[in-house]
Amino acid sequence: MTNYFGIDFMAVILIICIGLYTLVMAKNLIRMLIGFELMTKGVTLAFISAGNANGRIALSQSLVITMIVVEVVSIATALAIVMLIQHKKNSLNVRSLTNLKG
Amino acid sequence: MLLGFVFVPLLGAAIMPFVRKIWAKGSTYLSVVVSTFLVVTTGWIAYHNILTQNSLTLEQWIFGQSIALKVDGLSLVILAAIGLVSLVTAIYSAGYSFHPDSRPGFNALLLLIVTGMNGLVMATDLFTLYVFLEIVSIAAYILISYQTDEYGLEGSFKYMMLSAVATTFLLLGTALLFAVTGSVSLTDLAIGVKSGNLMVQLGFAFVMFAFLVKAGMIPFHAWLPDAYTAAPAPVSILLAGIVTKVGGVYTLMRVILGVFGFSKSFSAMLLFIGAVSAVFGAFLALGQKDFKRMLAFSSISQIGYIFMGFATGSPLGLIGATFHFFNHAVFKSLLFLNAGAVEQATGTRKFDELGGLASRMPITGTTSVIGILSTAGIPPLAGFWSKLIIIIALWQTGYHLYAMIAVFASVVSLAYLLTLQHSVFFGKIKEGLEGTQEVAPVFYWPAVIMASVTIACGIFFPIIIDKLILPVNSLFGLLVK
Amino acid sequence: MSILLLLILIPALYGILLLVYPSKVKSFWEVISVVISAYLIFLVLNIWGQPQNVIIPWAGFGMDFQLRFYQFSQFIVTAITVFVFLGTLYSTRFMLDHPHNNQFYGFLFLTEAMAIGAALANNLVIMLFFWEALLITLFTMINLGKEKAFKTAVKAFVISSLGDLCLMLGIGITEALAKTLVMTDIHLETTGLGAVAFVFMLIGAMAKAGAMPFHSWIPDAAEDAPLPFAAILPTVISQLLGIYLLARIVLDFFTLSLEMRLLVMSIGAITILFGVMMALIQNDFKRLLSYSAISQVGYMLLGIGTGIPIAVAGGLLHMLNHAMFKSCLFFTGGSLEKQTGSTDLNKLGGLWKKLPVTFGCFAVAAAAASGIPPFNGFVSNQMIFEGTLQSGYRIFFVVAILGALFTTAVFLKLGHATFFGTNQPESEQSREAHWTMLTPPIILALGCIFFGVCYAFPLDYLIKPSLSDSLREGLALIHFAFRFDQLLWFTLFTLAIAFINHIIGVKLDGRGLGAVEHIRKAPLLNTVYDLAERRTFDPYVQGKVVGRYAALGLFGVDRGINWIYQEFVPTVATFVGKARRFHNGLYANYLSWSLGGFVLLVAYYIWFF
Amino acid sequence: MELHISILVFLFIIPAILAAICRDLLRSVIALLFCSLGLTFLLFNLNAPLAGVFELSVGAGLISVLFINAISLTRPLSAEENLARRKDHYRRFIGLPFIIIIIAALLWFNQQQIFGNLIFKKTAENATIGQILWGLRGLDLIGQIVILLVGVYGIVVLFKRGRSND
Repeated sequence: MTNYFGIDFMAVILIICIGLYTLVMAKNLIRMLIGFELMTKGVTLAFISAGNANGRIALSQSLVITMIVVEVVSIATALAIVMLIQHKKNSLNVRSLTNLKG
Repeated sequence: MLLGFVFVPLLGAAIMPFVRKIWAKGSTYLSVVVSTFLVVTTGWIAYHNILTQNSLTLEQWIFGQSIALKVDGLSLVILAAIGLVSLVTAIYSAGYSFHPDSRPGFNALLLLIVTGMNGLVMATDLFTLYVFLEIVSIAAYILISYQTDEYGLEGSFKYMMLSAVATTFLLLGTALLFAVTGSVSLTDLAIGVKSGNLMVQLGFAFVMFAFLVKAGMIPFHAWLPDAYTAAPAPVSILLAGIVTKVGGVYTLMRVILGVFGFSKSFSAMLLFIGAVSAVFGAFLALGQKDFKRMLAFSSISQIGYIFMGFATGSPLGLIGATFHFFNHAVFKSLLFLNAGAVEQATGTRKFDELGGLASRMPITGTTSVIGILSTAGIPPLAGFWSKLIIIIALWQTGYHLYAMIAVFASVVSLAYLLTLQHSVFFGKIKEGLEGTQEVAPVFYWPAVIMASVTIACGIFFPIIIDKLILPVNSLFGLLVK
Repeated sequence: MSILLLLILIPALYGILLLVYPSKVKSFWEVISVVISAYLIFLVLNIWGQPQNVIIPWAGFGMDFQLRFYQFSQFIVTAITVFVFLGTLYSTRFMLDHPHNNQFYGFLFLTEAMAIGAALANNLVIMLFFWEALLITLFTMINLGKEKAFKTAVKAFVISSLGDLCLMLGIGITEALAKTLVMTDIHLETTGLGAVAFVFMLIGAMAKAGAMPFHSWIPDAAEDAPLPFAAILPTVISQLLGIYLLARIVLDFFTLSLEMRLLVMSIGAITILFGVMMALIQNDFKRLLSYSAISQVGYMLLGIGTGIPIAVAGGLLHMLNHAMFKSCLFFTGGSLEKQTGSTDLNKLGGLWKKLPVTFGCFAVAAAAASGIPPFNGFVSNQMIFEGTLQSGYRIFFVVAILGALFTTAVFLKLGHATFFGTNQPESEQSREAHWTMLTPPIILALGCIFFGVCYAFPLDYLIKPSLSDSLREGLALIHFAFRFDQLLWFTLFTLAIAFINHIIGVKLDGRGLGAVEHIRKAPLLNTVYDLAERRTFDPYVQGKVVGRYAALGLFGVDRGINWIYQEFVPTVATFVGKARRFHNGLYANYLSWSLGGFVLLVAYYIWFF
Repeated sequence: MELHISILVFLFIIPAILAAICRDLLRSVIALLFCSLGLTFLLFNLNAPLAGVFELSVGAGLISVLFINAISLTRPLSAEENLARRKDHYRRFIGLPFIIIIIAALLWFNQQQIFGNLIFKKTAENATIGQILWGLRGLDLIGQIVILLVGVYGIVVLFKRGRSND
């Protein structure tokens, strides 16, 4: 079994960079959530390639399953909150979320 | 026994919809009963273990090795704080003007967040820590936006998105450590990380970052004032009192004590961050015009203290940090209770519109004085002792400059807290507030409870140190590095 | 639970209960109070003569919660409980109309708890804790009095806290020297630092007992505070504790050098003379009594300071006797105040027919105070005289005798002005007091007689067991009795002079009140008196004057601090206000901070790697 | 083999970049779906079939549905707003591909220094996922139950309140 950890991990770093870039630059709240989702996918890959590298693939799979469930709930909650923001402010622009400051 | 800490609140939350059908008001009583149970059980464990054996460490496996729970001195102190703060929150929320339909939901989420925190405190495994941290965080997002007003949603969203980055990095760090050591349980990790290669360093940095964001240290703090300010009053009590502290401070302590140990570079870094937070948090608080927002910045400053004490790595420092953790949970929730009461009575939190409330709201005024004095570290209240221990620990371990910075930050704290007291409670009563009356008993009794806990901890501090905080010391046996 | 803990906890908890009681208390609670204070006496008597210790680990570093019940502390504790009982009984009537009498009772019981704690403590820190707590109750209780009471309370607080501060310092030094805080283990010499520690602790004890120059709050407090307070706190409980501590310091903790003995004795002598001279010219019943109390403290200091068995025993006996007759006198004063509405001697007169029982008690107590046989004051006075003679310093004997002379004169004047002479219009309508207000003075007056006639009883059962072995042996040799020796004749002669002096005075002035005017107007003395009336000798007043100059000196410093508040803080706040703008609410901004911090964090760790 | 996995990685990264850059949210979500598919293939390739299936059904399926649902429920933009935002959007995201390429190049050329001397603690594992999940990670399962409860209660409550406010 070849060790793919290096190349996989490079992919992880890249995708997390994409996610962070999106979070910083995006104006639309939903796009920010997409960025967050991208980062989660990167982490999934990191876990599995780590499990593949050290031979504990079963453990890493069980961790990933739990993680996916948790992330689904958090993304669902986040979407709910985003939709409520849209409902209240009639806008999805993150730049308009500046009521709290100082 | 320990499983009860997770299952009792979980069951309470699960039966909440049925309780609501049978008895409309039952939900509040249920959460009060459950959190009282938690306080009593914690007290019983502490008492029992002190009587029977000198160590406080309790471990429990259920279903073979399936569920592993562990409680030691540090966790026990935190468990006590969780129970206490959730109890006062439950009582306070009984009077808070929720929409009648959403009250059971609030109580269910309160119990679930308590479940999450209890599980977090007893977890023996980095990944389980993550799972429960997420439970706590998601419940917190929902609770902050509970009134679905603009502010709540905004604060909740900012908190959520910054936390999302933090959790991502927590998972990434966990994955790295897992890759190197082949396990995620804290004991195995502790053995595995001794090799100390680049991956371990990176993993450590990632995990640290995650917890520093969760704890709200400068410069990772920006979500904290927004979330605290925007949350409904009962939620901000819970949030400021315990949630973010368990999520960031306790987890960091646990990981350092359990896995990484203290190294020179780590101590220097955490001391620096702690000192920056303590000083700048205090200065930022000085310029605030909003009751809750000032308290939020004060919270940042106080956590800076906890981290400074912890970073010394000496037993005394750890004792101070743990004690200050507990005290902070008590006096900060007390102050947020008062903020909630003031907002309830006057409808505003702006300093410009408040003034002279002490004559109209004597109980709130008195308890706030106690909270403020304890926060500022005035003897003989509890806050004084813990700050003193931290400063002594800093001095003893040779960080003289940091000890002086801590004293300086304490002076600034006193300045902003006196400003707060002066502009809200003392002085002449502001126009339009003449008709203000003391809030209902359900709002001030929690404050009275917390104030008496503060006083009692201050007066009986030797006993508490001896019986409750000193067992933390036994943790140091586990420290190798 | 140990009875010793109960002794502290019961009054403390009951006191707190009364304090949180929302309104003034009625007869039910008063009865409960009396019963509880009586129960406490019963508790002490229950374990009488059974020495016991309580040790509860507390703060570490040698600061354990240690109580020790033994011969000396048992007799102090008993005295405290008895006097509090009498005070409570007396207050049931006296304080009935006071709007905050729940606070009065509450603080009274707290005082009792703290006083018992201080007397039982076997650890200096624990004792200090109770001692400081007494300071608080002192302040609050004085504060319950008349309008001027707040000023007096502040004065009392400042003076006592100065003393306590010294005590604290002394305890600190003692701990450093003796390496322990357990009172039974401390044995030091008064050389070098030991002398400093001794002097500081001495100051602490004297400030509590009210000796010169820490006396000046007592007369004011007696005038302004509620009378039962004056009757049992400064003159009885504080004095018992102060002298108890003094005796412990002088006899147990330190082995005194001659200089230190002379110091204690000199302070005692000065206090005697000053107190009684001031008492001589007072025109207020309560002020007069409190000055007299100050002078009596001098006797105790003098007696204990000599270190001669008979004088030490006399000093301790005098402490007990003085507590009895002085609180009896205060109680009669209280009855007068309640019945006639005044304690100003100008407005009293010829009352013996109207208040016969009160007069009887007064007469007994005053006779005891003057040292007239066969009352108790006589016995202890005689013992102290004997001791001063044996010490070899005749000057102290002279002072003591002079003190006795003037004391007699004072009480003759007081009795004459109050109960004899012409009726004043203000006190025409007065009647005998309520029985609850008569019982305590009657009990005390009977006690005065009993202790005077059967003087062997207190000596054998209370005083002798309290003393260390060497002193007790010294005492065993002296079989005290009414020996018709020079000393007795001398005393009687002195008393006679006092009577003659009184008669001359009355002849000269025409009224009882003016019986000592000729002394007041004596050539040299009148200047001293004028100065004293202008409060030249009051360290508090002088301290305030000095303070004013010091304040001028500190003005510059004050400006500096003011500058910090007026200029510096707003500048900082403006600066912070600028910093607040960084929190502009933009999420991207916040995330960039965090990521910047993250990059630094990772860079730091890779750097260290 | 090296080439094979590189292609899979590209299949993972390129949709991710697209998901960030696409101006239309719907297209972004579809790109996300493709990213998820790429991840699934990667997982299969790494001997993690169960995680792959889970990712495919939940990560690709459920989350995409949730996103599409949310997008359709929010208000679509008008034509002018669309035009105004287009330029702004591309101006902000034009840097992303370049940054990614630079980071990728940096990582690629320093591969040896970063990943070259990694030592993994190889552990032989003979338990199945089921055994591990039920036998060792029971607390995680409890956590899952709790978090699902939190999600259910939270979303129900939030939406009930959100509606009743009108």
